[in-house]
Amino acid sequence: MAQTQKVTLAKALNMGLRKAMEDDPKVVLMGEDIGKLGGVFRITDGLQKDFGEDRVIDSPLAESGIVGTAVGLAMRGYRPVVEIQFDGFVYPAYDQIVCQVAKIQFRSQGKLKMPMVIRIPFGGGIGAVEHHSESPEAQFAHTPGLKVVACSNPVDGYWMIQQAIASDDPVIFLEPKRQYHADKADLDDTATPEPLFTSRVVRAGSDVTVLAYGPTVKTALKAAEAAAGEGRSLEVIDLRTLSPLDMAPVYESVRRTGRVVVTHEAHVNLGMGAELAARIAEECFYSLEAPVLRVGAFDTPYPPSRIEEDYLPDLDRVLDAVDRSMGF
Amino acid sequence: MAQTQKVTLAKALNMGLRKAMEDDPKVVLMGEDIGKLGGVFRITDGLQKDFGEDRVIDSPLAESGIVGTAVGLAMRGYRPVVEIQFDGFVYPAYDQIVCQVAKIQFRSQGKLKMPMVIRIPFGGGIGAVEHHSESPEAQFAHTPGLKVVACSNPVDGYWMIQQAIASDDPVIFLEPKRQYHADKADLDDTATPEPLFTSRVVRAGSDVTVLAYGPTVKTALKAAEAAAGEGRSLEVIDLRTLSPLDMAPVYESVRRTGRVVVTHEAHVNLGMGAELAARIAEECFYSLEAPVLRVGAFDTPYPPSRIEEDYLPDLDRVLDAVDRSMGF
Amino acid sequence: MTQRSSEVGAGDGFGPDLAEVFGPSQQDGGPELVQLLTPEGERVDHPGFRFDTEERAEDEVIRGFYRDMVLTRRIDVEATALQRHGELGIWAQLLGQEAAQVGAGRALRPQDFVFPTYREHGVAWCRGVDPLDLLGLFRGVDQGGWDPDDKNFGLYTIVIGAQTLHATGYAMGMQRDGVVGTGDPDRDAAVIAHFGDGASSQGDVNEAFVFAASYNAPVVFFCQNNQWAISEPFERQSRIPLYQRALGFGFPGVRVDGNDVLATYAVTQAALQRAREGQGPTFVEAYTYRMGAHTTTDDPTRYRLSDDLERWKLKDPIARVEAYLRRNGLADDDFFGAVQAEADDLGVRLREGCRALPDPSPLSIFDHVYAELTEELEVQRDGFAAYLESFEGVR
Amino acid sequence: MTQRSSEVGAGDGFGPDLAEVFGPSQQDGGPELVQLLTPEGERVDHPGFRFDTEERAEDEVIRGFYRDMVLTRRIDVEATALQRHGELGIWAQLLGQEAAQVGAGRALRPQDFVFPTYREHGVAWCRGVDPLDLLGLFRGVDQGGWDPDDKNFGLYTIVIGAQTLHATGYAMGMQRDGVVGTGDPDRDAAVIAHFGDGASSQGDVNEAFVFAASYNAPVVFFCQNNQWAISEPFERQSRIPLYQRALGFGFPGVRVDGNDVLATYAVTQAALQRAREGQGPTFVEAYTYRMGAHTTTDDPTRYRLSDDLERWKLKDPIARVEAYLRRNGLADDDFFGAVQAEADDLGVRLREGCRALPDPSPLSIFDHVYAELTEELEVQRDGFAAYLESFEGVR
Ligand SMILES: Cc1ncc(C[n+]2csc(CCOP(=O)(O)OP(=O)(O)O)c2C)c(N)n1
Ligand SMILES: Cc1ncc(C[n+]2csc(CCOP(=O)(O)OP(=O)(O)O)c2C)c(N)n1
Ligand SMILES: [Mg+2]
Ligand SMILES: [Mg+2]
Repeated sequence: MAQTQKVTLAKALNMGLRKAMEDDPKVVLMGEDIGKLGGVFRITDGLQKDFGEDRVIDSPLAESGIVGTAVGLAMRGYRPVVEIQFDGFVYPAYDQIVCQVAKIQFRSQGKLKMPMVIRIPFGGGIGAVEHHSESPEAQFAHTPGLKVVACSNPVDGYWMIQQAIASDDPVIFLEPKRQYHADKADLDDTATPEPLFTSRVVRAGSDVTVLAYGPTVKTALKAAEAAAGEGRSLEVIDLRTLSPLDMAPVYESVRRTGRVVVTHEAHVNLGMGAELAARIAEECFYSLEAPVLRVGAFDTPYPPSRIEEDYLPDLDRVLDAVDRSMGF
Repeated sequence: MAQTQKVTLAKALNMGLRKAMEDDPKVVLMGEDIGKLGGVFRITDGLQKDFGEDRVIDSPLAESGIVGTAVGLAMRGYRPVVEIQFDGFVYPAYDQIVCQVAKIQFRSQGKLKMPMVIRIPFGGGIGAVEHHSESPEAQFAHTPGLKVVACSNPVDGYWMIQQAIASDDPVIFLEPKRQYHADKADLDDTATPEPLFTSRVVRAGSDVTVLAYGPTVKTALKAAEAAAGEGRSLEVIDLRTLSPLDMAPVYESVRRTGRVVVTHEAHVNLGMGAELAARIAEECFYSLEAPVLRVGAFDTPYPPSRIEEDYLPDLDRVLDAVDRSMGF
Repeated sequence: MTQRSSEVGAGDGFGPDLAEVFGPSQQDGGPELVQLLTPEGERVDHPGFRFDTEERAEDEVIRGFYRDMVLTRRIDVEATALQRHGELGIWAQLLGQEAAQVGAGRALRPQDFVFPTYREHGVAWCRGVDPLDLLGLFRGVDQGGWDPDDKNFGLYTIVIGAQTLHATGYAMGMQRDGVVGTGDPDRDAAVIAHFGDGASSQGDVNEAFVFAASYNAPVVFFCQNNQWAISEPFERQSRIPLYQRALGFGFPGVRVDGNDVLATYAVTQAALQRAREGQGPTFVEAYTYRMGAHTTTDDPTRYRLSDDLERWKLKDPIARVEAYLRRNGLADDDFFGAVQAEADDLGVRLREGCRALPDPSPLSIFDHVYAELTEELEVQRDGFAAYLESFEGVR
Repeated sequence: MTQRSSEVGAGDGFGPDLAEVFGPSQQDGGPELVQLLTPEGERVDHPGFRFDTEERAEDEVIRGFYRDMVLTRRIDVEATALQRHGELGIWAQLLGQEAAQVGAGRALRPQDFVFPTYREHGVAWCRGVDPLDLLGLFRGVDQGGWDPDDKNFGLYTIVIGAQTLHATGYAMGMQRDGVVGTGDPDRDAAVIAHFGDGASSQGDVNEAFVFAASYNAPVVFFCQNNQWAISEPFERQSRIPLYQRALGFGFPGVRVDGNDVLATYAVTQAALQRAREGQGPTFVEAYTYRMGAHTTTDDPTRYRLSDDLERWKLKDPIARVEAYLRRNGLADDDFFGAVQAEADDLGVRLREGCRALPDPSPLSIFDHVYAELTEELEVQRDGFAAYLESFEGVR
């Protein structure tokens, strides 16, 4: 019997983590302030109370230490789920992630598995100070051995976190922090989710394909709505998985529309849009009516929050790119 | 009176560093084993003897510490030149590089400068064990606030290192380690070098443009030589600067050839080739006869050295891509 | 499941019982706590440290401390209120840490250099940084408005611990500049690096200890152990008193009552002097308590008991100086009234000034990414300018 | 320009003179060095540690150590020669560190787990790892051929210090598995993390100390202080003996004569036992010397004096056990001859085996990047396979 309830992304992730912990006693959570406080975003709220301090571990303030000890726990048969408090604080752990977490299966010829999930609240738009609004996904997607996914809505959040934890590969799990408490969605926890590493058309259209993930999915959907008012039909794809990329639905769409706009909050230069543009051009060369256009943050550090909305891609900039694409 | 001598890349860099230290007493070198030993590649050979322990600083074994203290030295008015022993060991310093070095000018609204050079021997082909053959450039080029350059030959090495040190911006300086002792070139140290952040056509051609940097410039030139034998004319561009990119000579070339192959040792996925492909497609959309094709390492961790030559791009794979490009 | 041994170092082959060597960590800071002014406002002696105001009149200096602390607290209170009114995005409160910061800040000489965290409002005050400049960061109009080289006070650093390495490198620069150990009091300089108890766990901080010890750098590591790193109690980071960390790296550490401005001043002064003289780094643990929330977005009732807070209220850093001044007739109602009035004026200035802080222009996004604008960024800026113009009159 | 103070901790307010607390660091390891067998081969007592072989006959055990060390050295000598002949890309020699490694390796129980660096050939030997599997990594045919879970011996780790955190996490896993402090000797387990003196400067290593102390994890930090990190002398990393680092993190540290296999065994055994019993981490500094080059590509004559080397030759770890065994009539020429013969056989096996190690297939590049081959990589692999086929018969 379907159990549907209206939940935020924050709540959905909390429920997903709880379910994963119930299903598998080897799942342990680690991070700063995730215990009594339930994390600064309350994603782990109540979990330490119910699963104890040995499974919901408040760690010393050291990200390399968190990820490095999680590697050891994974080697001992656990499935650690690490919370990085904010995107900008993942870098002290970068070495452990790219040199250890990413490579241990390869190095050991598969004798060791590395079933770790690294949860990172990412992106801007919450009026925060420096280092709290970064979009580091391209750096991880560039690293073989890691998988990288981004959820964009509560329903995906619930399922994807469980699927990521069940995966035997290390997964960088990106959560659009400005969506945590933004919208509620109907969650039916008896439904069958789509596989984790798949992209999905979230709005059908015929003129331009808009690729988005995480926080920009909402922007893209709004842009599609606005464009529809002007008689323009945008197809929106929520990429969901950034490494590996699931290009089949993208190519299928591009072959129909001939035009693509990619939007993300990360810097344009060497962001996901670059890779998507390169692959689409190679695969759909004769279908393209216009080059793949990219709408992202400018290639500057994240600015003071009072002008962050100028810095980040928004509905208008997506529509502007759509116009430019149609102009080719 | 022109003073021409035949030097290796290693020697040229050593001479360039010496010159920079003579020219500016604020230049200090820091790193592991750079003093008495002269660095594991001997790039700093003899410098501690001549400039003393206060200017050629053997550091404790901690990369974050090296870069972090270099930040402090730069704030005090010094111009630190940091040596990272091998590409794979830059990651413990990654946080200091992307969150501090890259952002301090921006954060301080230009009140603080960050004239630091981080030298990284990069790339493979020397039969080394894990972590000694990485190509991390895309991650740095993705980071606003950093500049990234790669030298490919002794003459460039001599000038570029001096120009990088003279730059008021932080520069990631990539040295193709397999070229250190490979070839000698005529160095005229009275010549006037080209500006640092420029790309250069190193072989003119008309059929396909091949973009390369660092270790693959030699590969590209060899491919061009081989192709010429088959009546095909390749234009080879040594990018030299990876951030900012100097696209003018690239666009000029592509408008003539209509075809591009990019080759680098880094993984193809989200490597420099992705960005180049995206920009070229956008700027030269109507000139392109074929999509930009990319020849790089496979999207896997660096393999055991016995098969590294299979893993890395080589002459044949570049020619194969040229063939595919011509096939469009 | 997770075992804890009650004793560290069993007195077996692994050497003396560590608890004996170091003394137990006690709730009130333990017997090793350096104190010169009791919570009740009485002066006490300490065999290692004495309150030395050098040439200046002692009473005057202490009244100055009082004023600094009251004004610092007012900055904090106003900023907290401004955040509640939506004028700041967030604020990191220092309530309860005034003595630690003013004691440390006033021990500095002009030529010394400070590397703060994000909470050093009291030190900033002592360095002459306009509090309005502090608000800019938290309002989101800039990332630190003052000139570090003008105030010898670095920008706030948010990535925990990163600045301890900068401080060490800066101190290495001072060595190279020949301003350490010359014997000239106007020339010899040192660096102070601020950080918290939580930060002590970061690799960077421990690497800073390694480098500072290795090069004998003139840097004082000043840790405000305010007992909390957001929701995590100090015990998560260390099971022994923090100042002892330094001993393992080969330089001295001392725990001072961080709610005692005289003791903090005296200990920091001595540590800075060691550094200036070329005797190398020192670790100062200022034992204090974060009376407020971690920041204005934090809710400490989720993780800590109010008992603790009540106990610490009795150790208020300002109240004890007031008690001392009053009891000894060193300041009268006029003085206290004047400081109060000054605080009120400051409050008004902050409220009005904060609201008047201009938003940066959107195009400033492109400024100072590099020493000079690159061509790439020029194209992006021009494109964005044209884009913005296209909306003029539209929205 | 860079000042150095002769004393650390002046005996002023900054507490007792540290040199007094810790004792001076002396060339021969200082008075704190735990030793049970002198360089001359004489047994000596130590108040804190004794050589305890548990149920096994002592002489037999010591002969075993001798054999282990001789065979380990032979592995090292052969591998060095193989590198010279171009059969290995590089080799990290352990010459001089045999006692430290065999002492530590033999103190382990089967259920304990080892996290090595790249130089732990002697420990690998004790864990039953086939030396040929070690060669694979240095030949470039794999990145570690053994099964860590089979040998309870992790893969070699090249990024300095990274494995100390893995060890701590693994130990935290043991706590959660309930195999610590149960009192059952066949069940209680511990982890040992190897690293060098240079590694002690890395943030990761210090973070490992923080985590291990905080969670009281059953891990022994075993540092071979071989006096060098490539060309940098130990003094660049620390100005006080390294074992004292642990004290600052709240757990015991001890310095043992790393060229004395009996002492190393005894100290490691005691430290492991503490860990298994749930008493938490211990730091063991095995004071030894890297007799060879850092690796076969290094040239130590550029940075160190041969005097030092000559002095350390007198402390050879194998010679002193041989002297002890001979002097006390515990082993005869037959024994020594048999070990020698075994070493020769091993040498032959290694030489032949190394040359026969198969190169990996080019397509193996795509194996085990992920638990299952992704579609993306399948395309790359298939493309590469087709590409390779296109050359068949051509080159
Ligand atoms: C590298 C990093 N990780 C996490 C954070 C998030 N964070 C901000 S303050 C804080 C706690 C700091 O505690 P402490 O060092 O004791 O300083 P306090 O805030 O108590 O002054 C944390 C975890 C951060 N800023 N930087
Ligand atoms: C993070 C990192 N930085 C640098 C290196 C290069 N490197 C390899 S071994 C070594 C010295 C290690 O010294 P120590 O820890 O004393 O161990 P030892 O080699 O003496 O056994 C260095 C700098 C590395 N492997 N990893
Ligand atoms: Mg704190
Ligand atoms: Mg060593």
